[in-house]
Amino acid sequence: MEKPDLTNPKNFHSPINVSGMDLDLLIKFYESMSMIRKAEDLLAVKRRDGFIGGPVHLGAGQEAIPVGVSPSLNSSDFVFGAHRSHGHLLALGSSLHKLFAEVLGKETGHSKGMGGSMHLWDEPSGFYGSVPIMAGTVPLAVGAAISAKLRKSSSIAVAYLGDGAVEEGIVIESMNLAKIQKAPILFIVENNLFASHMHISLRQPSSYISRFADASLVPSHILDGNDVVEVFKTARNSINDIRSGQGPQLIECLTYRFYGHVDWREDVDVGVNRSMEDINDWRSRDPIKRLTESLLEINETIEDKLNDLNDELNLNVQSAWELALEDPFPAKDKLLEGVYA
Amino acid sequence: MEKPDLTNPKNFHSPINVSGMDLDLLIKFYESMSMIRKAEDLLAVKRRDGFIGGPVHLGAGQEAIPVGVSPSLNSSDFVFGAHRSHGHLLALGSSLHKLFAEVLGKETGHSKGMGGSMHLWDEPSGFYGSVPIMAGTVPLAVGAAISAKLRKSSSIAVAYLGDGAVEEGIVIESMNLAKIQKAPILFIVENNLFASHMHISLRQPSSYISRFADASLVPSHILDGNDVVEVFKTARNSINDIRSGQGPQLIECLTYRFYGHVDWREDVDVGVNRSMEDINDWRSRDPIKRLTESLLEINETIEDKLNDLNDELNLNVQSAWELALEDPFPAKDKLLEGVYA
Amino acid sequence: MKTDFGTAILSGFDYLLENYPEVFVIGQGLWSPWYVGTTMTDLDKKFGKERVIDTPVSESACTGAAIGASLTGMRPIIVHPRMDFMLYAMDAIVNQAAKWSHMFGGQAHPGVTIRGIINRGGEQGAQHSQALHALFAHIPGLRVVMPSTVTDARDLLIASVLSPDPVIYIDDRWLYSQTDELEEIVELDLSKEGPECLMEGNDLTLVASGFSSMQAREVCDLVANKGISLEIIDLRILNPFDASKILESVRKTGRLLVVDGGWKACGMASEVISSVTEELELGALKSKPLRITLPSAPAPTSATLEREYYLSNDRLIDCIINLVR
Amino acid sequence: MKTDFGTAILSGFDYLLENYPEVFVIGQGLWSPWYVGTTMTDLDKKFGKERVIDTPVSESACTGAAIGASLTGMRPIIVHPRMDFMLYAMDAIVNQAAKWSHMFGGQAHPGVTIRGIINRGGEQGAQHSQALHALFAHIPGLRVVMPSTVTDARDLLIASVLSPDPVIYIDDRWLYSQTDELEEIVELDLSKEGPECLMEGNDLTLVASGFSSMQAREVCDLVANKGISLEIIDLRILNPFDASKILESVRKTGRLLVVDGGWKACGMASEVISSVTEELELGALKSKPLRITLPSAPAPTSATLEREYYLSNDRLIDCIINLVR
Ligand SMILES: Cc1ncc(C[n+]2csc(CCOP(=O)(O)OP(=O)(O)O)c2C)c(N)n1
Ligand SMILES: Cc1ncc(C[n+]2csc(CCOP(=O)(O)OP(=O)(O)O)c2C)c(N)n1
Ligand SMILES: [Mg+2]
Ligand SMILES: [Mg+2]
Repeated sequence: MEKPDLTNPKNFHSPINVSGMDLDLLIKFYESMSMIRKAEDLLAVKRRDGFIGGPVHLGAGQEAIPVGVSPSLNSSDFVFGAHRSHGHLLALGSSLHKLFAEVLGKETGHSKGMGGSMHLWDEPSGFYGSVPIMAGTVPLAVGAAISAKLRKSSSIAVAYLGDGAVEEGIVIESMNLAKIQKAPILFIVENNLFASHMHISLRQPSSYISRFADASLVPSHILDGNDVVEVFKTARNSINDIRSGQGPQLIECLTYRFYGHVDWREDVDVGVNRSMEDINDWRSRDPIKRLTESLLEINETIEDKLNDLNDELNLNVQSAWELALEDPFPAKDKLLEGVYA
Repeated sequence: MEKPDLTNPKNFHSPINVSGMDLDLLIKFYESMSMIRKAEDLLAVKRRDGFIGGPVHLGAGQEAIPVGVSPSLNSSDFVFGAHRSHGHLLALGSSLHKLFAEVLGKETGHSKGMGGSMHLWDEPSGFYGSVPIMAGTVPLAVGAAISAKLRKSSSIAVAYLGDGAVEEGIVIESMNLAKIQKAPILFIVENNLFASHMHISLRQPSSYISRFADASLVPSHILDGNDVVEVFKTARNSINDIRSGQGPQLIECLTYRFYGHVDWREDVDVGVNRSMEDINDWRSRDPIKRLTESLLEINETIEDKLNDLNDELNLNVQSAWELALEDPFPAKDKLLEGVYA
Repeated sequence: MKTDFGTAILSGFDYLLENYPEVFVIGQGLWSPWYVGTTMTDLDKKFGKERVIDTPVSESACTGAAIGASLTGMRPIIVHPRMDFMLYAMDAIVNQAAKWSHMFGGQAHPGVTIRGIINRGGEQGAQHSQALHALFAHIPGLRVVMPSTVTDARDLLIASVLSPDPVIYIDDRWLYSQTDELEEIVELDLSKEGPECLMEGNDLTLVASGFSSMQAREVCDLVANKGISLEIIDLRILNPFDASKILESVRKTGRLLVVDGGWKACGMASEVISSVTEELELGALKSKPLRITLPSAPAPTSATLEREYYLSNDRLIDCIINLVR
Repeated sequence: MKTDFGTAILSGFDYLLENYPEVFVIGQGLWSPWYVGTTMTDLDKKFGKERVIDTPVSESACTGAAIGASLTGMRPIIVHPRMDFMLYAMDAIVNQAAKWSHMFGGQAHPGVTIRGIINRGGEQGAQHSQALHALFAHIPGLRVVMPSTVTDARDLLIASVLSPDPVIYIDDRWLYSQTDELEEIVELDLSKEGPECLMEGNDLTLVASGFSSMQAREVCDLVANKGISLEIIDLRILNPFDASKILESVRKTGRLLVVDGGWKACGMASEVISSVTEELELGALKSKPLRITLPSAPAPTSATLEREYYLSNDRLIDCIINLVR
């Protein structure tokens, strides 16, 4: 292991290293992470209060990952997610209103109200779908990458997956296929140490999953997934390599989700208690908190700017929600429409 | 890599190291390997000549592996094979006549004529089944191992699989499950560099597959699969460890099959030519040839004994075949019998 | 005292683990009090985490492992908290479990029980709502069991696990809150079980299974009030399928309605109707046979569409009235 | 000049790869001249190993990859040299390909073609002989295509690949040596295709697909000699299934025989019979409908049992005679 143990919640509480980074970009990171956080915190409350009918898997605490990755992507890339993908989509600059509408099952949603929180699609942003079947999208992302290669385009594919999804054999098949095909794909593993109620130590003999990439000779990087700058730099380099035809890579981001596996509870995880001590330690590794501290270290006067930003985001989130609430549900004939093209 | 490149057919032509080995055991190895070789050479001819209706996947050239492994097993262990499993079964001391009968689809066969060459079963020898679906038996073997653990018996499971089967994701799932369960299982990968017509270099980024074991933290050993003594010693140690409760291990045996993928041709492999130069080089690594040379180095007078043994084996193989030929086919009501217990 | 369906399943597990040392359970969510409803609560605490094994997210290998353990004489139950996840385990189920007995001349006994839970509704959508029983009912070598009553929930689970054959035991979470008196446990021989008549009647034979059978029971009185006498046959065992009781019933009522919670094409309702019409004397039917199934579409998420997608008791009653009129 | 069925498939691939740069092929055995009969010979040499990709032994990921590529506008064909191997790829097929269009409100187009070859007989046994078309015909969202004639072998392949929907294209190796004149290629719209009448007759409607349709054609003259006039309907498209032509035919003949090379329970023959009897006027049948399918058992290996297992033309003729008498 190159670093102090990333899986230990006592480590990595300090501000992140932002030296040499453009301030505007850092503020963009802050804004994007905060927007996602506020959106998910709102979803938690609305789910608790019965406004949302279906399950929501919240990624609060993990925002640094998609926010760090997305600036190096563009809309002709192919990004695939899973059940916990609000952030993956929003970080691409996709519409928050459409996300809320989708979660509410409204016809104006990203998936026209046919998908809900776990099934998101936004081709214009380069988001090619998220589904709740573990690892279901991973080979699809490899296929998208093969297609980019065949078309000699500069597009790449990105597959977000969790430490649990990695246990599906299809993931190692996908890595091997990507490697042998030199497919332009970046696998991003959000290792939050849990698959629903099961800690990784109950499921795997090691808490780091990049050993699966090693097995497929896919170059990999293990990093602090709550450090948006580290994610950004590593992803940028990887994506450059991949775009230039060097084949697949994998980035393993150690992180933690503040909410439980599904819905709004924080300390109860599909019935398994996580200790409040752990949760609080992880809150000290909050990616937004740490970036904020770093920004204040550079320039104390930035606080006002951040406060303004927060006010604006609160308004935006609130109004997107209210808009979505008013939207219509899909017409009944949508039930049989769209089964075939 | 600990050794000179095992995948290079120019290496490892010399006699094997038998120092410190019991002569009787070496002769037993010789006998067992020769018996398997003769049985398979006969099957090749009989298949070519139309006596056998179904496909036969011959393991000639790979005999050292099961012959080296089996002495450390006993009949309460659970051994699982695949499509190329004649040797796996015979090395356990199982009946040759029943194997021939099965290949001919006779009611006296190991699987009562319901399985043929690719589906073998011999519970009394500890052989718990072979099937042609790639990796199909691998998780089953893990389950057998879990059952041994639950019963606190000293039985272990053995899963034979090929370098192609390893590409099925179910194999890495199985290794992880075995590891997390501390299941007493030995995975034996017969890496003969081919999966039907495809050389491993066309399918995987490295020619050694034990990197998958590394990913699952399953201790592994890479060795010359054409050196029966090395196989024997490594397997014995691994099996001792496994029996004493230390969890799964994997042995990767580099080897080569003299025949093509299926049936009797040697230089044509489901349509892909293997060069005669390669085949001849590999014949110089023939496990029987190399053991013979080692035996003669110890004691030149052993030649007569080996010749006698060969004569006897020829007779046995021939008579087992003739017996099987006379046996009856399964009765027609067997078609619907046995679907359920 | 009445017991609910979920607790009845739990008591089946309890009985099996208590009385049969060769029984063990493996699957996702077994160490969570919430994952599989109340059907397995605290089994791990009572019988130990060695015999009640929660697993990595590897349906394929875990199912295969259960099969392998069964070959060595164990009686494992592999639990899939949603049937949808079993699609990762199809090779193990269809190519392995279903085949091994026949393929090895009756010598191998993959006496595994594969429990698949139907868990739908609640805007969970297309990949988390499926009722795939017909896929398994198509495969010779598998026994497919779908309890609908509280007693069957427990006793057919026990019979499945004690059966030497591979069994797909399918329970629908929409049944869990239903309650009934539970009799003493009877160890049934699964190979002797088949469809059963839950309600005798004269006007229409209504065949159903699982949750659909419960719906049939629920509407029975309501249509009786309208002067229609339903004969309800609960399939219970979908494969191997025995149509004889249904045939007998249709000879009496002259009408056949099959309600199935799965899809129509090549589904269980198709099987019932074709099995009956192949055997039934020409002219014995007073009206055309009818299937009520899901629409031929994946499950939607939006609640408004879910209400259309799943059969309501009201719609069922309308269909019955139309058929008998 | 007559062309055989295998070569017709090859010419379909040739046409697609020649005319559509977005077409590529991926699967096991594509670089072997033997693996998939003569149906893909030298495609890799002609169009390059980039577009004709042989793969690791990873059915699950390779199928998923083909689906993913199709979402980005490609028209991939994933080839499984035996249908049996598709059981490893069921999640990709059933949970992904079949669902994505509906689940994303019609915006995602998994226009992938999944070619599964039925490769049975020759003592290959239970895991290398299956005809699993009914499993796929059960799933809304999949189109299931089974050509029986030489022209369909080619033109339905082309239509499958050009279809924006996920298509399971199933060809049976027992059809490969059949020959016929090949007309000019017509680009069919798969969504408009359905069952077709191959032979008009008055005494019995015989419905079949794939190899069974060929058997039907083979026995047609022989039973005609015995004074029986068969109407043969070749299913061609098993899902979504359109029963209208069959219904029309049965109205004329009054008799229905369905021959299917798969298993009976929840199979394609069940679907045909139930679809027809649901719609057919009461009293329109002169004899009970009948299914001829495989026995409810895995495929045996021993040649003596294989002869019993698979339907012979003689047995088919006997059944026809019995039914009409
Ligand atoms: C095939 C399949 N098996 C099981 C599940 C149930 N399930 C939902 S989320 C989850 C755990 C996911 O863990 P991980 O991949 O680490 O993602 P995280 O929830 O931590 O973001 C599981 C097992 C599923 N959705 N699909
Ligand atoms: C699921 C599945 N996919 C594909 C095949 C076709 N197939 C038969 S043997 C073989 C290659 C096997 O290679 P390996 O595992 O290395 O064993 P070897 O033949 O070299 O002994 C393949 C791909 C199969 N039998 N099962
Ligand atoms: Mg996780
Ligand atoms: Mg090999």
